[in-house]
Amino acid sequence: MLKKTDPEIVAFLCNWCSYAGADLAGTSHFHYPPNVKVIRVMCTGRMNPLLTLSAFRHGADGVLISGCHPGECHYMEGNYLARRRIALFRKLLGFVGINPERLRMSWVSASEGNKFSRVIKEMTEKIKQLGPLGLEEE
Amino acid sequence: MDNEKLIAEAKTVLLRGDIVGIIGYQKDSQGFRVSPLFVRDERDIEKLFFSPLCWLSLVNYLTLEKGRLLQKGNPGKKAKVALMVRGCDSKALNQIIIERGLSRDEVYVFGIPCNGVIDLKKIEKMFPDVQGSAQVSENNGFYHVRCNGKSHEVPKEELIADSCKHCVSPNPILYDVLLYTPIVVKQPDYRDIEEIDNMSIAEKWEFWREQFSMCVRCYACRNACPLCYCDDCILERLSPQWIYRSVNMSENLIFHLARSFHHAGRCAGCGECERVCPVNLPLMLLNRKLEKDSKELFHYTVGEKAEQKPLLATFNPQDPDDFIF
Amino acid sequence: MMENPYIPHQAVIDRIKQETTGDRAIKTLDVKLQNNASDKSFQFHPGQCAMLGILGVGESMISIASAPSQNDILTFSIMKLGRVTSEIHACEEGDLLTIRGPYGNYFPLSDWKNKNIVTVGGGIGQAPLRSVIRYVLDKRNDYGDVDIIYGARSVSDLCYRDEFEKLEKGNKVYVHLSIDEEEEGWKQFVGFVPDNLLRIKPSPNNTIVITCGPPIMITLVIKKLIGLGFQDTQIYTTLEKRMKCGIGKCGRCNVGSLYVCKDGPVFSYQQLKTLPET
Amino acid sequence: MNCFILSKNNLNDFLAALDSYELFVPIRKNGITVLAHIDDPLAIKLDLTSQPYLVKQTIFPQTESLFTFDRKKGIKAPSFETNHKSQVVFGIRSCDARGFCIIDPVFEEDYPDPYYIHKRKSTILIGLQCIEPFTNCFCTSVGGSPSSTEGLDLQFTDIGESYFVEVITQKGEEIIKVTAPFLSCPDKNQSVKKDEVKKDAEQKVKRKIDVNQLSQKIEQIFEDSVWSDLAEKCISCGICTFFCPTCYCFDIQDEIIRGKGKRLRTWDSCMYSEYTAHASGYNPRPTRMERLRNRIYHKFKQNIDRYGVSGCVGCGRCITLCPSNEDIVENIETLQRL
Repeated sequence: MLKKTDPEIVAFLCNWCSYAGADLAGTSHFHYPPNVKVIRVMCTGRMNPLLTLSAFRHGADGVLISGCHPGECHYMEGNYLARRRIALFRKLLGFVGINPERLRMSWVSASEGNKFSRVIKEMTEKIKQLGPLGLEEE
Repeated sequence: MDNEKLIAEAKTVLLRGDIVGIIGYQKDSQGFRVSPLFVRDERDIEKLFFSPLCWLSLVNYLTLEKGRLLQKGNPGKKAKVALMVRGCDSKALNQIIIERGLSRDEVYVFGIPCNGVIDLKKIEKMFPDVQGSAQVSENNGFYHVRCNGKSHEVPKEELIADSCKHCVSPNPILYDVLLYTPIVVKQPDYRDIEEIDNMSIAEKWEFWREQFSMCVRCYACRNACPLCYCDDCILERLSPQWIYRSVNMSENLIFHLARSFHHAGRCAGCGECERVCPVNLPLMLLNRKLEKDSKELFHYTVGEKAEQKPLLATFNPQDPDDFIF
Repeated sequence: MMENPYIPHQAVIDRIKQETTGDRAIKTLDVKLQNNASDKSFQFHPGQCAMLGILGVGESMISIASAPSQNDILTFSIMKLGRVTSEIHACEEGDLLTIRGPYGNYFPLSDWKNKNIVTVGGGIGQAPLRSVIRYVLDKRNDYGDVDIIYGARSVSDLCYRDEFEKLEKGNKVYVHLSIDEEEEGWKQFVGFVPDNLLRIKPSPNNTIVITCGPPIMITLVIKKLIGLGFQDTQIYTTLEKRMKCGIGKCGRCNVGSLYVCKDGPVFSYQQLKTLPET
Repeated sequence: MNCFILSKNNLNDFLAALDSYELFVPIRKNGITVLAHIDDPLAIKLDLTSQPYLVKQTIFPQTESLFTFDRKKGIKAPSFETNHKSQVVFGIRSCDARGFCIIDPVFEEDYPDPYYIHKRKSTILIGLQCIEPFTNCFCTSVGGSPSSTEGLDLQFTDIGESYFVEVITQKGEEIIKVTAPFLSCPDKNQSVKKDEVKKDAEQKVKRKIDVNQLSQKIEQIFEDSVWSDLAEKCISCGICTFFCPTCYCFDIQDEIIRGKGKRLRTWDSCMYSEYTAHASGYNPRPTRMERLRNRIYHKFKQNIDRYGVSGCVGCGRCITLCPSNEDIVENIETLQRL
C-alpha cells in the first residue's frame, strides 16, 4: 500500500519498446519503487499534453513518457515529434511554477528492463524531493 | 492615416463581382469604440476606416460558424471575402492557410501596416466621460486625441496596447493590396518574459495562482483568438472530458496551459486573448514564452516564411534531449 | 425543511431488453426504485419524463414508457447517443441508476374519454406513446379505437415489435408499421411515416392524434393531419430539448417563454402554433 | 426609515465589528473591482470608486456542489440546517442588488432551490449609492435607478466626510445593532445632502432605451432578418452572461477526482452553441443569430411573461466588456425602429 505522502508517478509507455521493457523489468525481478502507474500508449507521438495535464490534475506528482530510442520508433518518427513537444511543454510548465522535472522522458527499448527500473528509481527519488504537486486540490 | 485610399480600393474591390463582402472597421457613435463592419454593398463603404483605435482582429470572422460569411449570399459559387488585415492578423491568416483552414483564394487582403493600437481600457480611463464619437490619430510618438470638442496630445507609450509594445511584425506578410507605407521593424524584446523566468519556481507559482484564480472561464480568450477556429473545441468536449467545468485554480490552470500550448508555433501575437479578457489576465506572457522558447530551442519563428511546416509537426534529430533518461 | 429537488433517488435496473442495434442502438430498461423512494413519491402520468443518471457521469431526461399502473417498475427506452446514454447502455441488470422526477406536464387523457386515439410515432419517439397506449389499454372501456402508426428507418430499427403483435389481437387496436426503404420479407408499408398516415387516413371524427418523433417528422405529420381535417386542438405532440435541471431553472429548454421540462413536454398544436422556434 | 451617519474614518471599524459574519468587500485586483472574502477589514484597502464585478457570485457561486457521492456508498446530500455564519456583502450598487430580486422568483417558484434560497436568506446586502454612473449605464430605463434600494438591507451614501446610512430591512437593523458605537444621528443638512447626491446621480445616467411595447415588438419581429445583422459581430463568448447580474443559467455536471465525486452546478451561457446542442447532434439554436435573439428575448420578453418584470437591470456591463462591441442599447434601438 502506498502511503498518502508517497509520490505518485504516471508512466505513459509506448507499446513497442518501453512497455515491453517494463514487462521485462517485471519478469526479470528488477526491483523498482511501486509508485508508478503504467499506461500503455501505441507511441509517444500520440502524447497530447492534455494527457499529462490530466494525470497531474488527478493526483500524479510526476509524469514519465517513455518510448523507443531515436531512430527505432515503430512509426519512424513518433518519438522525435514527442521529444520536441515535451521539450517545449516543460518550458511552459516551468514558467507557471510547476517544476519541469515533474515531466520527464526516457528512451527504453524492449531489452532494457534494467534501465526501466533505474529510470523509475531516479524519477521517484526526484519527485520525492519535490513533494506533492497538489493539483487534485482545488 | 487618411481613409481615402482605403475607400477607393474598397469600391474597386466591390465592383469585381467575385467578392461577397468586405470585413472592415467602423467608428462607433460612442466614445473610442470601434466595431467590425460587414460591407455588402456600396451604402456602407464610406463607413470603413482605420485608426490606432482599431484594436480587434477581423480574421476571426472568416472562420466563425464554419465560414458562413463566405457562403452567405453566394451559395454554391466559390466566394471571396475581402478584409482589412494588420501585420499580426496577416500572420494569423497565413497560419490558417498553412493549416488548410482557409484557402488563399477565398480571401482578398487589404494589407495595413500598423504602428500599434490603443488599449481601449487605458484610453477610456484617461478620458472617462466622452460624449459622442472621439477621434485619434498618431504622429511622431504622440496620439492626437479629439473628444468633447477638445484636442489632447498623449505620449504613445501611455496608451498603446501592451501586446503591441512587443510587436515585431507591423507589416502584413500577405496581401493583395497594401494600404499606407510599411513600417520599420523593431527587434524582439523578451524582457517581460525574462523577468518571470528569473523568478523562483515558488514565486512563479504564486504569481500565476493569483492570476488563474481570477479566471471565470468565459472562453472569450479562445473565441476571440483567430487561430482558435475548431468547430468543436477539445477543451469543451464531454467524452472524453479533458477539463472539468468547475471553475477553480487547478482547472483554470489546465485550461490556460492547454489553450496556450495549442498555439505553440502558431500564435500570431495579435494579443486578442489579452484584449478581451474581462479580468485582465496577462495571457500573452504564456504565448510569448512559447514563442521565445520556440526560437531558442528550435529556431522557429511564426510567419517567417509564407510556406512553413508547423512547428510541432516537424522535428530535427538534434532537438534538445537534456530531459531524457 | 424544504425538499432538495436535485437529490435523486436510487433505482436498480431490473431488466434490460435490446430493442435495436447499431450506432444508435436502443435498449428498454425496467428500473425499480430503491426502498427509500416510496411508490408515492413517483406518481406519474403518461407523457411525463424523468432524469435518469449515473453517478460520476451525469443525467439525461428520458420519457417514461410504462403505464402508471405498472406499480413499482418504470420503463425507459434509451437510445445510445451522448455520454450518459452510452454509459447507461453499458450497464447490466442489477446496476444502480439515479432518478429524479417525474417532471413536466402530461397528456390530458382524462379529458379524452370515449374518444378514438391515434398515435403517430417515429423511431425512439414511440417511447412516450407506449405509455399512452398502455394507459388506454388499462382503461380499455373508457376509450374508443386505438390506431398505432409507427415507423423507423429499417426493420431492425423498429422498437417494441414483439409487443405490437400482442396488442393487435382484438381489443380494437390497429397497428400500422412502416419502414423507410424496401427490405426483403417486409409485407407492410414502405415509406415515411407521414405518407403512411395519409394512406391510413384516420377520421378526425371524435379523435385525438398524438405524434412524437424527429422534428421534421412532427412538422410533416401535423401538416398532413390538418389536410385530413383535424383541428389544432385534436393534435398533440411532445417536444425534446437539451435539459439539465428538469425543473425550469437552468434556462436552456425554453421555447418562447415556456420551459419544455416544466411547462411541457406535451403541447397541443394550438399551443405550439403560438410558440416561436418550434 | 431609520437613518444614521457613519464617519468615513470609522468605516473600517464598522466593518471590523461585523466579525460574526462572513464579510465580502470590494477590492481592486488586476485593474478591476471584485468582491473579496476577507478576515481582517483593518488590513484591507477597499475600492469604493468603481462598481464591483461578479456580485452574484456571493449568492449564486459560479461553481457549487449539489451533493457529493461515492459510487459504493451512495449520495451525501448537503445540510442547510447547520449554523453557518451569515454573510455580509458590502459596497454593491443598486443594479446588482436589484439583480437578485429579479432572479429570486426563478429559484423560488415550483421547485424551491434550497442552495440559492438558503444563501439569499443568510446574506445581508449593504449598498453604496452610485455617484458616478458609467458611460454604459441605463438603469433608469428599465425600472431601476442608481439610488434604488430594492434588494438592499442597508444603503450607504457618500456625503463628503461621512456616509449617510439608510436602514431598509430588518436584516439591516441587525447590522445597526452590532455597529451602533460607530453611528450617530444625521442632522437636517446631511439629510438634504444625501437627497441631492441621489438626485444628481439619477440625472447622470445618460444612456436610455425605450422599453415601451418592447416585448410585443420582439414577438412580432421574431423571424425578421435583423437578428442576423445584430449577431454578426458576436464571437459567442460568455462575457455578457457571466457578468450580467440577472443571468442565472447553469449546467450540471459530475466530476470525480481520486474517487471523490461531486455533482456540481456551474454557470453556463446561452451564447455557447453547446448550451442547447442535443446529444444527437441536432441543435435548435445552431448559430449566433438564434442565441443572441434568445438572450434579448429572455431579458425583455420571457422574463416579463413569467415574472412580470424586465430581466435587464441596465448595468451596462455586457456593453463595456463585450470584445466585439455588441451594444444592447443600440440593439434595442434598432429593434424599436423596425
